[in-house]
Amino acid sequence: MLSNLLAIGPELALTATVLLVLIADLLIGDRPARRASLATVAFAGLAAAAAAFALLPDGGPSAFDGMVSGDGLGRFFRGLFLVAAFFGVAFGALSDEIPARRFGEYTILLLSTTLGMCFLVSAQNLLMILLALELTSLPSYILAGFRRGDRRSSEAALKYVLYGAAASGLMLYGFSLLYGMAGTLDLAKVGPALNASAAGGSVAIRAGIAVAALLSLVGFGYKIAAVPFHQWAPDVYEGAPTPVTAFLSVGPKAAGVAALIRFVVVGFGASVATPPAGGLPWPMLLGILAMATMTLGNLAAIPQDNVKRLLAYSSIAHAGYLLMGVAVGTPEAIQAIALYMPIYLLMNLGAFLAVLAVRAKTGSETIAAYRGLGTRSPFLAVCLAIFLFSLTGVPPFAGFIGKFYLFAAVLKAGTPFFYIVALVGVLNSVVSLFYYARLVKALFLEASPTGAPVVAVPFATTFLLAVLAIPTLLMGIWWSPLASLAAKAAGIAE
Amino acid sequence: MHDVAPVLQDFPLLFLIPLLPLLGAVWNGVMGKTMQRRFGHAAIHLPAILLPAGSFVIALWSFLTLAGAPHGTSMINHLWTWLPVGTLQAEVTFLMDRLSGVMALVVTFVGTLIHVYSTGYMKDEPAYWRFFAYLNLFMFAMLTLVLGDNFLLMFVGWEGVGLCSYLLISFWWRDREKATAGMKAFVVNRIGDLGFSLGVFLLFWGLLTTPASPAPKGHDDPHGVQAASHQAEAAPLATSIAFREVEQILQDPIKRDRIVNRDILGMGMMTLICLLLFVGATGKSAQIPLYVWLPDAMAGPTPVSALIHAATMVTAGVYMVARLHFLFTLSPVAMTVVATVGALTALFAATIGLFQYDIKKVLAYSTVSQLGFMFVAVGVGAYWVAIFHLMTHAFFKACLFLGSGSVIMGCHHEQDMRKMGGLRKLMPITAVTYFISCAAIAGFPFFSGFFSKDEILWKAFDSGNMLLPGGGVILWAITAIAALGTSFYMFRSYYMTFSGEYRGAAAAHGHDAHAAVAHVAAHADPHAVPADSHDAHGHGAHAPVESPVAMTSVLAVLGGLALVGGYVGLPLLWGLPNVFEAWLEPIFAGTAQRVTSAGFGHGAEWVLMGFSIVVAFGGFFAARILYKDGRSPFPARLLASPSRLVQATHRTIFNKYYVDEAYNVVFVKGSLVLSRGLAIWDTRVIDGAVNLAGTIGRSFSFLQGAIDRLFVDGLVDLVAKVVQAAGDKIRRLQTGHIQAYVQGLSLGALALVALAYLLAW
Amino acid sequence: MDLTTNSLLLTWTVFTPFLGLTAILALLALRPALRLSQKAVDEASRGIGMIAAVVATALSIALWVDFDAGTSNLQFIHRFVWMKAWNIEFFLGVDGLSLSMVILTAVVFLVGAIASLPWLGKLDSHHPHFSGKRVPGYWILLLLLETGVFGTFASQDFFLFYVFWEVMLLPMYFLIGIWGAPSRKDPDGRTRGGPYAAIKFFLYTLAGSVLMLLALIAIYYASAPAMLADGTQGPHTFNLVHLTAQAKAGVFTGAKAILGVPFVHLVFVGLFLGFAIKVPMFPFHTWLPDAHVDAPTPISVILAGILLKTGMYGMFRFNMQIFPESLAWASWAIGIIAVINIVYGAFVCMAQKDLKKLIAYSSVSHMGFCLLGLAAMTSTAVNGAVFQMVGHGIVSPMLFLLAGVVYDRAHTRDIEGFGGLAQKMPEYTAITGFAFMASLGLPGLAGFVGEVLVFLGAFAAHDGIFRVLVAISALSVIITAGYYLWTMQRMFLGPFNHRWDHLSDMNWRERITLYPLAVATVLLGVWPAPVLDMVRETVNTLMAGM
Amino acid sequence: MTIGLPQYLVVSGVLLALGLFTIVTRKNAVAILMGVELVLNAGLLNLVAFSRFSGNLDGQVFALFGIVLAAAEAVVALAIVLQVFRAQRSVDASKASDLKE
Repeated sequence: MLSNLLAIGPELALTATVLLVLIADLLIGDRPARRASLATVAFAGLAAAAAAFALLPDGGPSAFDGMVSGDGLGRFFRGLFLVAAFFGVAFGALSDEIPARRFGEYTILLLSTTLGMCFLVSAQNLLMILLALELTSLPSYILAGFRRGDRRSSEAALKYVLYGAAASGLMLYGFSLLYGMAGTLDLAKVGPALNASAAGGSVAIRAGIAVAALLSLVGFGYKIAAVPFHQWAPDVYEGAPTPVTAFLSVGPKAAGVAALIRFVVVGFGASVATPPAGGLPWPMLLGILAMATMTLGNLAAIPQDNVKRLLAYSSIAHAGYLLMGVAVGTPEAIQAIALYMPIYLLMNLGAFLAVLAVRAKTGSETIAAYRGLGTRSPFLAVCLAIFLFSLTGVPPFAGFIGKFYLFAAVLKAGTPFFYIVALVGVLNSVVSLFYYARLVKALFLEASPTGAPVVAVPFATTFLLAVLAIPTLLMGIWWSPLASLAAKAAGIAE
Repeated sequence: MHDVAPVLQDFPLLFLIPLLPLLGAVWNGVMGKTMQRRFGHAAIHLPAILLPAGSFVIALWSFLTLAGAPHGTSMINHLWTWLPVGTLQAEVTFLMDRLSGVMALVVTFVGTLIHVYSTGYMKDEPAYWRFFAYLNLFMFAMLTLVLGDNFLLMFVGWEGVGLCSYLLISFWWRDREKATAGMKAFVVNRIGDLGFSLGVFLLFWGLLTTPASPAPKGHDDPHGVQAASHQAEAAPLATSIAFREVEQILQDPIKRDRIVNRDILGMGMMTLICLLLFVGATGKSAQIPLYVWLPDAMAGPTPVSALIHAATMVTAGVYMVARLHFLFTLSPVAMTVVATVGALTALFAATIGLFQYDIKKVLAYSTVSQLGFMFVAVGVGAYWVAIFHLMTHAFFKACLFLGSGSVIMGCHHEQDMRKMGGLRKLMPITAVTYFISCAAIAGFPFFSGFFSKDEILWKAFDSGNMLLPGGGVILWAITAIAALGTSFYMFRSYYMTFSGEYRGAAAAHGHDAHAAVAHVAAHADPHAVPADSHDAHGHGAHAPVESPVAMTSVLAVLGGLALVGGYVGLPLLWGLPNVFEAWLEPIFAGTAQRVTSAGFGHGAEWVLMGFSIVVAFGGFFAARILYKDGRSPFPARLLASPSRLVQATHRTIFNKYYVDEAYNVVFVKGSLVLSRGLAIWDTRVIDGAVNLAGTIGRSFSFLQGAIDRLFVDGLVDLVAKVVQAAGDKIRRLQTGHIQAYVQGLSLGALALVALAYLLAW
Repeated sequence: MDLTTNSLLLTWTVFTPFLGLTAILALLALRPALRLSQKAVDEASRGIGMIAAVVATALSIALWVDFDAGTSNLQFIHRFVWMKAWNIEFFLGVDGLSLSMVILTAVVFLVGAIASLPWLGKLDSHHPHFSGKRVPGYWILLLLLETGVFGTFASQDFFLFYVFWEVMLLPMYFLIGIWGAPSRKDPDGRTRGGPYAAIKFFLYTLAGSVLMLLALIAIYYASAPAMLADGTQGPHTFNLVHLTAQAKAGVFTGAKAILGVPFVHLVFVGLFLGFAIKVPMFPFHTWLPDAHVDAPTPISVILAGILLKTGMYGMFRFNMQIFPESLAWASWAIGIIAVINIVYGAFVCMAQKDLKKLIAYSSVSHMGFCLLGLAAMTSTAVNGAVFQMVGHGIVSPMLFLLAGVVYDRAHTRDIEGFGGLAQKMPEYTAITGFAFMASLGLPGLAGFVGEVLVFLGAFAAHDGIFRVLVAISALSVIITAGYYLWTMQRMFLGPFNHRWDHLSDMNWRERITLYPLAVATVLLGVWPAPVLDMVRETVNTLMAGM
Repeated sequence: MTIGLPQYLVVSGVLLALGLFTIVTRKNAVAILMGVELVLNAGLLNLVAFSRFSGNLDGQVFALFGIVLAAAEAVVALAIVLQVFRAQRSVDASKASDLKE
């Protein structure tokens, strides 16, 4: 029994932290240092969770007889989510959109979403996946609507909740069909069972499997915001407060990708190398989905004027690149995704932090507000430029290394279809230069409107910017530690 | 045929001959302005004259040592390897053999004299120092051309003289027309140089690769070892591009056949090479069709015309063909072409010369015509005669030009002969030297021109190399008519300038009487009255006076040489020793046996000599009757004659058969229109496909919002715009209505399922 | 050929500018502490920048002095394993071709640095000179660009080459964007100016380099196992020396075809397009005139002098060295496009009104010779092409500096607007005339040697078509003479246009940059042996690979 | 005829179709939520039916959890709808469209 508990150490610590923050929220009155103290409690909890995470036995057994697997992929992403949570809470403390009064609530909701994400990545059982998905989604609906008075925020929440509910409903229906056909809820057993029945079965059976698998795919698709399930993302990202958007664009999306990997690669054993599992050409299907997501994300981002909406479409595009890796499914591809995710976290959080800082000072999110920032606050501008060029995938920044690994994995797959996918991916990163450079142009190449205030960035933001920017630069040159970590994550199939 | 192996004797000072004028040019170029301001003209022209004189002394010294040396020797001075690439060993070596010895002497001697003359002619020119710097630079380039030992070094000199002629023609660059003349000269020369370089490339290609065996893939093997193809092929023919080595190779019959009978574009390779080289020669020596630049080159100061466009540069083409005699003699077709083009140019230029009123234009066309004679000589294989005529021509043509210079200076920069006259009394020395030179060029017996031109006529008449039988006689006939024309227009110019009374601005009273005549002629000839171009320093309206001693002494020297210059090459007919032919014989010995004669006896030679004397005097008397003292009314009546045929012929010949205008329209305007079209095409189609975007845009309905924006932008920007337009379209899907989203959700799910079916089955 | 590290001189040369860069950054960081005034910081960063440029040049001369021209294998090797997971090595080394480019880079950057110093003459206020704007940022980016270019020429590991290739992009984008001309609306309705040219340059080159990225990965996966610097054996390799050996052993020709096209040809085309955009080759050249017109003078100097050569260098180092058979397969196509480059470029020059655009198109025409030399594949032609790269690398900076001289004074580059400048600026006219003559290939100057060697080599090429191509491209000799002299005529000769009475002749800062280049042009024209000797061995080995 | 597995599947299919139909057509947010509930219940019905006919009880457990989830979801959704109502005085989902391109 003890080993089961130990296996979910970090999750327990997180739960304890949530409770602690709840109590602290009540105890700490309306003192000026309210935000700081609550934040410290949250950070302490996260530290404990990190410690528990370190204690996790390597290649640990799966807890609760197979429902939660302790394999490399799960461990890697759980570590990543702790980091994401740390930044989420920090951003919340810095942003003006989260009133001090309700900072406690914000932290609780955020941490519970992290909890859900941790379970989602290590769930090996259909029920467990659905539960974890709901645990991730529900708090984020509320987070999206956090600014009670603001129409746009509540509208975002409404859209998010309706879309999410519908998607998870369909997913539940899909899971039920899967259960019906495979007779078991355990993911590891579902795949082979379906393969067996698909191999012998008639067209009807194969059609049934297809419907079941694809309906369950809807849930994951919605979480990752892949085309055609992406339509909620731009509105929610724009409506939600910036720290929430930052967290949403990194946390849940990563969890969705990891879950999809587990569902498709582990569950169905589908990868370019193996024959189509359960009669479904997964690589081709996901490949087309990836191309659609990338292209739509990049194209739609070009005419944007609102920076948050632009970054929303950019994160859809990056979801497309990740989907490309999932489509290939080989161990290299999974390692590439595992490597890409932390780099993506750094870049994206960095960009959103900059947006947050500019919004705090100028109160606007349009590109015009960024004009001439290069002269007004050089450090912020340089960091934002580093994040943007890294998102484009230009060496010597970390983004290039992420993309390099991804394209290498796709090309290694070697089938003509994936050469085309790689080509589309490469052309997309050129198109992405359009809108990233448009922002950089505003930063450096355009003169600031007369009388624009010097954007004095508070020390905490500067520190966090440095914490995010330095690795983005360094990992462009020295990324082997991250590469070995990612290799362990891909160990599941090695 | 004795295989004369060239004996090379090292003469270390050879490189000084071109180097000294270069030093002069650099010194005057850099320091000239300050030196002139502080120390006046002497500080400029002293170094400018002494240095070429120095190189003349060295040239003379090496010429004499050459004379003393055994038969086939030549002086050589190797400096450094210029292009050590693969099999190409282009060395920087100066070589003075008997041929280039003569040329070097002529260039340095006449050059130095003209420098002396210029001190007088240019004395009140503010940019005095710049003129002498350019003159010295020209001497350097010409001497490099003459003393160059291989094709590439000769080409350096070849384009160097082109550059200097550009600089000197547009010396008075403030006047736009003179600057354009300079540009025209350089571009036309470049066209000739293009032909020359293509010929050189073809020759190297012929020498480097072996036609028979397929040369290994794009690989001229540096170590001379050919891929082992079935026939045992000798090593690639040449390792160096020096003239003597190429000549050495072409003497070996096997190698020669391999090149000669390989045909490209339907003609023998050697013929093609020679024709291309001849194109270079026509460019530089102003033969048809590339002669147009020489008459315009008269825009330059007169000493320039004398030095460059009479004595030295224009003869470079003749020297080149003579130097490459071992190539030309291999292809009778090329020789015929050279001879016929020469003859035609001689006649063509002579006819134009008849009606020119500008004294320098007359001399320019006479130069073109005389060069035609030289090319006839070279064409028929009489190389030594061509060089002999080149030398004598250098003397009397330089004297004529300098004479015309002093006349122009005397008549306050007036170049129109109708405004001159009666200068014999006012400028005696100029008149006498002018007359001697006219006699020499016309071919009066015992004058230098007689010996060289008569020899050309005889060699042309007696030549057996021409393709069509009896070709020599036709050549002789054309050149004879040209000779008649030459003596007529030369003496016409003499009498219009020196006889009768002075019709210039100074003779105010007699002015209006002739104005009528001048006026009538003026409108017919648009070039009649050249604008009084450079700074017309106000001359008092006093009568023309003889030029200063610096100029007249040079005229005297050149006049004397024009008189005695011919005695070097007395005809064998008279049993007298022909020093010149003997001197050049070893150079052309290698190919002598390929030059055949038509077998006419001495009798024919005597008859021809007599005929050419008759021609010379005929032209003299005709000009004397028509133009002496402006008495005879015939020229005026001819101009005003009613018959339209006469008027038409006069106008066409007067306007140089409208060749200039034709070239202008076809080539100059043509290339400008093409370039403007391409430039617009570049910014529009490649960078901005206006029409292309329009048509594509209209066909795609969903792009219709972007058509107007696309209409202006470029193909590349089109790609950018298409991407942005697509972005706009996709963006509109985001309607903000939740129903739409959920519809998208369910549609998406269904689409996925359909896709799965599609892919799996 | 052993590839162990034998000298750090090359690494020092490559990273000296980077050290200068960090020095300026440190200066900026310490500025509040040391309470330095803006003017002091500007002066200091200019000083550091100049020192870095001078030291880099000195080091490159040292490289040249003890470079052994006899052998063609790499020298000054500095190699260690950078990324074990992907067998990527930090591998710097130079042979004849790379060394000539490294030295040219050092020289051109020194000239560029001097030209970036503040303008000595009287400065009219309403046209603020670019050298006064955001000085520390300018010098940081300039030095970063120099390190990128050095690295591109010196790296012998494909991945390292790609990283340096892209590092060149970023500084160039900002240098053209921020310090270039302000953005304006052209009469034909399109917005042009610094930012437009910068993003166009960035997009063109990025599109090319992503194709190179795919080719790079394809080559890596198709390569056979090879030894790493630390003695271990890697399954694949980026090491250029090993890749070349494997190519000779037929590893790539055996590789699986992609989308039905033979592997070797497709990868060749991918790489070739990436490099062709930089050369620039005919259809992809439209970014060059825009970039030149709107870039400040020293940046045009560096762009024309060096960046165009990185494209050609890439073609020699990768396309010719690793895929000689595909080069033979594509030689016809490259030859024809080269001729289009030459003749089309020359004709378009004829109609240009803007002096800098004219020089830009003439660069397109002159780089066409290098392409022709590459396509002809004879040792003379290739030697000529490499020499043309060096020669053009000396002459075109001169031309752009001269365009800068007149722009700094008259603030316009419209050729028609001038007239009779010779009267007002005689020295400027003389040196411009010299530069024009050098550029149109007057024998005895640098331009001629490259041209004649390419023509000779191409004429003797194995393929008959090249004789026709040379005959056509020789036409450019006339057209080039035509447009240069016509420009000379319209700007300098003829009656003086009194609108330009206030123009002063050249000042000392301009002389320091122009006269050394003029001397170099004459030296290269009269005595090209040192450059040709340095390069000959490398070209022979390249040719031996045919 | 006895009620077998196919009959249950048909009913859940109908339920699913109805749910989707309501989600897609109704404008009122609460109505959409009802549609979502229908879809969820269809899934649960399926689960129970499969578990009944396939012998093991996993399906039943899943269904129980499903019910709890549906409830939680409804609570959150209604809270948000309330907030939207307070913000724009109406529950009409189609009016909530400020956030668009």
